Amino acid sequence: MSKQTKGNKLTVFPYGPQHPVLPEPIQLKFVVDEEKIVDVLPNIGYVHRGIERAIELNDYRRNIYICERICGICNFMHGMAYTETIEKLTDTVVPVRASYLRTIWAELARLQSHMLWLGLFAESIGFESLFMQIWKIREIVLDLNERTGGHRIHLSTNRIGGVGKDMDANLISTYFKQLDKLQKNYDPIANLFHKDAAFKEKTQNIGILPKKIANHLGAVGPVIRGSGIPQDMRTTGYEAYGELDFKPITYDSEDVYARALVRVDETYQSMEIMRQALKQMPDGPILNKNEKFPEGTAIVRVEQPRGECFYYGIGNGTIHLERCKIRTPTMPNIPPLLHMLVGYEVADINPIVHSIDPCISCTERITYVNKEDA
Amino acid sequence: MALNTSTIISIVFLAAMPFLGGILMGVDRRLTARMQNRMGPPLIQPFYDVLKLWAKEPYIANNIQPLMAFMYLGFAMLAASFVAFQLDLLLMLFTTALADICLIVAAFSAKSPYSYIGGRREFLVMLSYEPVLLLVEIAISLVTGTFIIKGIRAYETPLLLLLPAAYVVMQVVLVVEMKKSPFDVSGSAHAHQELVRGVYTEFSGYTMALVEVGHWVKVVTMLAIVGLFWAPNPFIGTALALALFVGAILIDNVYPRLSWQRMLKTTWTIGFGLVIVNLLALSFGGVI
Amino acid sequence: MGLIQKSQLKSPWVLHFDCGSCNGCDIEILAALTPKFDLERFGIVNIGDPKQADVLLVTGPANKRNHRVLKNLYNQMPQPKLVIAVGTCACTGGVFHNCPNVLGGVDNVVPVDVYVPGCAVRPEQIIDAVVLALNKLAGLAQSEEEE
Amino acid sequence: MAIYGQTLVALTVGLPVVSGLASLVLPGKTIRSVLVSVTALVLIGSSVSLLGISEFTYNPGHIYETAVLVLDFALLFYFLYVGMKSKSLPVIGLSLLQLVPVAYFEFVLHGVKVENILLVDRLSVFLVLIVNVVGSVVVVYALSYMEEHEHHLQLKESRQGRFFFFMLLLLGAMNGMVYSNSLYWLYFFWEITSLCCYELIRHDGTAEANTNAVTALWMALIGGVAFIGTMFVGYYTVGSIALTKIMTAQLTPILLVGFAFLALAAFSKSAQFPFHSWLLGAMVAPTPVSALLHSSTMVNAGIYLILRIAPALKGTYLSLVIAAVGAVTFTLTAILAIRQKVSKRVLAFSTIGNLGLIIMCAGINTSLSYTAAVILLFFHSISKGLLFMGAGVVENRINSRNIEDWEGLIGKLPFTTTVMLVGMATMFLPPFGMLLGKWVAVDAIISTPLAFALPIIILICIGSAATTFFWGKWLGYLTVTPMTAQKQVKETLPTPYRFAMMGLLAVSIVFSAGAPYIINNFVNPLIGEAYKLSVTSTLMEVNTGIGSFLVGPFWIATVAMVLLGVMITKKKGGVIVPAYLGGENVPEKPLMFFTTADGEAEASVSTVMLQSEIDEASLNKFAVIIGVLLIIVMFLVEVI
Amino acid sequence: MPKLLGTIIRNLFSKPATVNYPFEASPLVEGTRGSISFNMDRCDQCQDCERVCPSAAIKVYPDDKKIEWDQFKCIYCHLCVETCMHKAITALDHVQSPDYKKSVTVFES
Ligand code: SF4
Ligand code: SF4
Ligand code: SF4
Ligand code: SF4
Ligand code: SF4
Ligand code: SF4
Ligand code: SF4
Ligand code: SF4
Repeated sequence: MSKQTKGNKLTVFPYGPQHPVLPEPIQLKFVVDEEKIVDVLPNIGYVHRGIERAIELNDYRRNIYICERICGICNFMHGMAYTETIEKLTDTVVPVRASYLRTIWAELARLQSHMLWLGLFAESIGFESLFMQIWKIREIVLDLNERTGGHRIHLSTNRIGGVGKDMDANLISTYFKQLDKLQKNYDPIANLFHKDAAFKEKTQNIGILPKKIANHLGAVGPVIRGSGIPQDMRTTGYEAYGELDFKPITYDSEDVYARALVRVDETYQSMEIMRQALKQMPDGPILNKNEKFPEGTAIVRVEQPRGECFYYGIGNGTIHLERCKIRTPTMPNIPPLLHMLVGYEVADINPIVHSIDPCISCTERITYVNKEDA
Repeated sequence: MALNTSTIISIVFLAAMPFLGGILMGVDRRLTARMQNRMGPPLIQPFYDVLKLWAKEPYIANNIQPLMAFMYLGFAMLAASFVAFQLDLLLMLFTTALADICLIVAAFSAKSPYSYIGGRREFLVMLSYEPVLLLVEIAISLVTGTFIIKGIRAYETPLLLLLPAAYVVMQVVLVVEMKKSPFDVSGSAHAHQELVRGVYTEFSGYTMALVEVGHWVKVVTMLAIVGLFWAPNPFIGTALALALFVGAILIDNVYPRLSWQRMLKTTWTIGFGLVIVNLLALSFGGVI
Repeated sequence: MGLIQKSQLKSPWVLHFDCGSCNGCDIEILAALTPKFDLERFGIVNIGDPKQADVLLVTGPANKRNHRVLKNLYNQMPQPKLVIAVGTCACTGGVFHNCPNVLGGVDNVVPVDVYVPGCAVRPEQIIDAVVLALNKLAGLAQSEEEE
Repeated sequence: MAIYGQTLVALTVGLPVVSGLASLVLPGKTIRSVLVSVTALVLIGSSVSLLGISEFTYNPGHIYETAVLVLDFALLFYFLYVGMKSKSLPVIGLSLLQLVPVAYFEFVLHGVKVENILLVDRLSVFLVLIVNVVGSVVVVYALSYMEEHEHHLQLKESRQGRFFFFMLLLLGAMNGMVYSNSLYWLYFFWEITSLCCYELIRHDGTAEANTNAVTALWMALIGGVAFIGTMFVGYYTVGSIALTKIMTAQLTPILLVGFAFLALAAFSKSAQFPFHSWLLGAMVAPTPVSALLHSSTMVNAGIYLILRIAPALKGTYLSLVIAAVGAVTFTLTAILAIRQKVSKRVLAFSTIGNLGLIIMCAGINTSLSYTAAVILLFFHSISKGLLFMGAGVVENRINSRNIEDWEGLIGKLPFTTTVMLVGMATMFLPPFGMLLGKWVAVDAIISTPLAFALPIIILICIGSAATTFFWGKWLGYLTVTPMTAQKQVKETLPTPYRFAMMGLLAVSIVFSAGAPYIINNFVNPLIGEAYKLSVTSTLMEVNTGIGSFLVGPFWIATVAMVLLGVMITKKKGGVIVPAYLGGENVPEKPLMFFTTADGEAEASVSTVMLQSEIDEASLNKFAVIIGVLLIIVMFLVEVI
Repeated sequence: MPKLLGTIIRNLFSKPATVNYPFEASPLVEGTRGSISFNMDRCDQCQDCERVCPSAAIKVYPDDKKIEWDQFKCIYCHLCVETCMHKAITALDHVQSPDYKKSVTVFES
């Protein structure tokens, strides 16, 4: 009988690549004992398109658009990081007003992204009405997006050397108005995240990522800030951030709840930064055209909603970049994710996986060699 | 069996139960949508869904599954008929369990991890609401002295006045039975689940249609039992049932999905706690 | 039109698969379900399970890795089924046309019934697309009846 | 008439003993098979014939009395010897605790003289029927089983002679026990069942078997000691050790203590808390032994005793405590059964739990509850016999007792699995007999005063939900088969297996469907002897006055539904598609999915056991403590 | 008390936020990047637009004075609109509607 009572039989199942809760294609292979997670194995590569290669093939000026489409959520920041890289490679100085505009729109993107996340997170924990509520409010942000760049998702306002669109006084006042409206609608939701008992029960004390491990595994963005480490690239003061007043938001409880609260508070922070920047923004030109071809190497690090994004470009004086390496934030958050999952219940998979805000479209870093290619 | 008026009424009621269920589900979706500030689908949407599913290309997981799906509906109807013909309440509960088991066997038999875990959770759902419902039914019959619905209905005082706590407990049971947040652990109707569709994952086409209708019938049966809380006047009884129905939708919309452990704890503590207190009070009051 | 056909038109449950998109179109699909656009008006439920879905919404270009997933999902959907390619890159590959791992539009893998251009598409376009797809379904049903 | 009855009695007690001895002596498989089969047939025949007989009492010849006396002492000395050999203090102590008082009682007090040594009434005939019908089927089944069993063990020399001797002896002793009116005879047969049980548990001779057998023995001996206690009480208060006398006597606290002793004996036999461990340990024996112990013999001895004395205890606190022990046992075992991995342990916990339920019903001690107890006993015996036989076949086929290995058994052993599935369904689902019994039990509980009923109601609510849980998840697990590819598997089974399982299955279904008939013709007459009848049953319906169970319509509806379901699903048909695996299914391999680096992994499912939620060790401890406490209360209650 | 209760109840009794598209028109925001159209009278076939187009959706045939625009490839970035020195490309504010078939719009003078 001793033989028969040793280990339990385990359940093995794939979570994704198609899964209604995680609309993005990633597969996590779970091994669970009854409902307790014993092991997770990630399987990525479903989104791999070969963008870095395409960037090398294209005219460097055209690449803004493909970089924006690395991901539709932080599209603006990708465009911005790419143009910053090229600006460094071509020694272009960006006009101050353009810097401010970029800062404002980057924060708008963060706002959009965090609200999107809050909604998806609500949905993932089975809180459909909260999802609906948040996404209803989020339409305000999308509306601002559309007024600014002509599109709900892809702003496409970045140009090498500045921005392609300006904001007139009318638009600026619309911003203030809409931000106030947004905040008014958003307050009860933030209150819910901070206070609702059922929400807390669902998210507290799961997916613990101790500070040390977060650091060790190289977590970024709200994940590491949820573990109490104030790491935020915006403090390096790129674009107009150096002139604005803000502090990285951290929570110390190291769990899913902390990560959620970081994002809740960051939405307020974004609104605040936007208001500041809108007020301080000087007049002036918005574009500084420079037809030089990129040369040398450049590194750019920006803080995206999901954390640090890293661009590394090498120019060789032609219209084509020699190399463009992009490290996007979800990738470094995958190892911490695996750490967070083990030991919790199947029911906790959703909140934990969503707590890193997985955005797989930018994660596809690992070189995947397809059999048909080889 | 003589075909007298009451038998005819019973048969008509039984036949109407799936339709009532469908309409209620439509109301549910509509109300949910309105609570979420949306317009929502037409009221008869559930019927569209089921008819569509029925006509889809039949995909099955194995040969047991369709039969079990049919038996789920069948036993749900049988349980409903106990209510329609005003028979034994206790037996109705056991028959419901039988229906549930059929559903779970169908889910298990597919050997799909998602439907399996869903089935496992469905068991836990049964484990959490069955004893509570049993206790409520026992409380009812302790008061009325019978398990037979006809007898219960003949009882003069409205049960709500004697067993208010049991009525509240029925709210919890109904939330569980309707697979609503916070207790939609085994597979929920529309919201997203970590288990995809949970216990429903491997159903498709007509098997899903059968299961769907079975679920409607079960919900109506449960509501009919709630209706017993004001038996002397069926209109008030219906209103009571509908109140819990709306309550369940409201609860669905203000809670996230909680764990099954939490579900078990909640239903048992609230269920047992309230009913026991209620019974003790009645016993001191000399009613039973 | 029979009752069943009417039901088929009134209850398209969708399965959404992200085939390597940039998320732009995916979030618009989700946005289409939310209060402002409310796809559920048409009986649409994002069901997430191919075995119960009627409409497959694909975003993003097919690539060498995920085409088999797409194919599988399509095969797991029972007839009658429709495929809607959502977004420029699902139609043709769009901005990713010269990415080395991209196969182009999803019509290289599964038959597509409706193409929706846009990058990202707007929720209104998704609604239009569903209406178009349903018209096609109604047409199919009609022609079957005539036979 | 009386002679005819006496012959039948002699036949049911004597024949098993004789043919058991024959099987011990005569070699050869064929002879043994013939012998056993014939005995089985005769036993079934004579027990059925007994049905027609009205109540009678009589004394067998003096020579039998002497024989019983001699054999009893031989038995006690043997137990003493066993105790010494296995160095088991409890066994030694308990044997001595019997030897000395029995000797005193016999030789000093001369207390064993009783007018009517044997009593054949409705209850004993009912028990005899169960013992012989189910028992005989199990013994026939054992013919095939032991062949395979010894084949697995690769024994050089068959030990089957010994095995069948004790099996048959057990049947004979059970029969003798239920006829006995003299407490001394009852005690004697009781001890023989203990002996058989001990010998059968250690049949395979492994170390584990030996220790478990000794445990079983000392627990059984507690029952023996308790009997002696009752004999003394009977002798000093009523002046007789005839059950009929004791039961009709005026209840005094001292007499109640005597009954408490009997209840204690019954608990030990029926493995109620805190004595449940012996029955769990008995699992090491070959499966037919378990089938026999759990279904018709051994544990039923305890139930019989409780049922026998219950009418005398109506309205006493002792009765309530008995009910409490049963209820607690029922609930806790149902919870414990959820987390068991070993198939036979699940069955064992279920047995203990159901016995608890029966004892609880007997303890509640109203007409209704007594009816429930009898119904439960009847159907439990049949179903449990069936389940153990099925479990045995499965065990021999897949070489494992772990229910994790039972996954999708229906694809591998279609016949046996179907039998098991139906067998499981008969344990807890309507419209089968066990559920009918449970249903009557619930009706019975609510018709008792609330102050007492409330705790029991709660225990029952939880217990029955847990029961549904552990049966259901096991039942479901057997059907976990993705495809019907293995459908062509044909199962070849030896005839005794087939015969035994099909036979009991048929009996179970027919009797469930004919439950009203059973109640009218067997149960109600039996109840009528001690209680006012409360269950009325017509052809189709069982009515308790509180509820009504429409057996007939339910069955008709169920059968109609199955037929309709088969028809509709046949007509609809369907394409079998692989399970949903996130879209990464490997073509042609139904359960495989692509994972990291295009490797293939297999999706699998575990069993449902709530192992992390249910803490067996502490629950067990709790069970023992509460069991001991309740027994202490049981003895204290009389004083109050 | 669950924190969303107030909002939910308020929602229940207020008008849905839904725009009943397509039965009602969806309010258009000014400056939306919609479809584009080529004015061949202005175009001088310089092929600038073809060169800048990030998704190679434009093909200019200078010899035939013809432009093919693949609306199923276009990502509606309006870079071509910005680039064309002859202002030959007009940005329209309506978005392209879905279709059963992929097609290419041909502009000829
Ligand atoms: S890894 Fe990302 S950036 Fe690189 S090619 Fe793939 S999708 Fe593009
Ligand atoms: S498939 Fe290979 S070679 Fe092609 S882009 Fe991807 S990594 Fe590079
Ligand atoms: S993390 Fe990556 S994929 Fe996600 S939004 Fe940011 S850039 Fe896009
Ligand atoms: S020279 Fe450079 S820019 Fe010009 S066509 Fe060749 S690769 Fe392109
Ligand atoms: S069409 Fe555009 S927005 Fe949509 S997924 Fe493709 S790149 Fe993203
Ligand atoms: S850029 Fe303008 S002028 Fe030149 S080809 Fe294009 S449309 Fe014609
Ligand atoms: S207008 Fe200038 S840039 Fe354009 S084709 Fe003529 S010369 Fe070249
Ligand atoms: S809008 Fe952009 S993608 Fe479309 S044709 Fe013009 S440049 Fe090309």
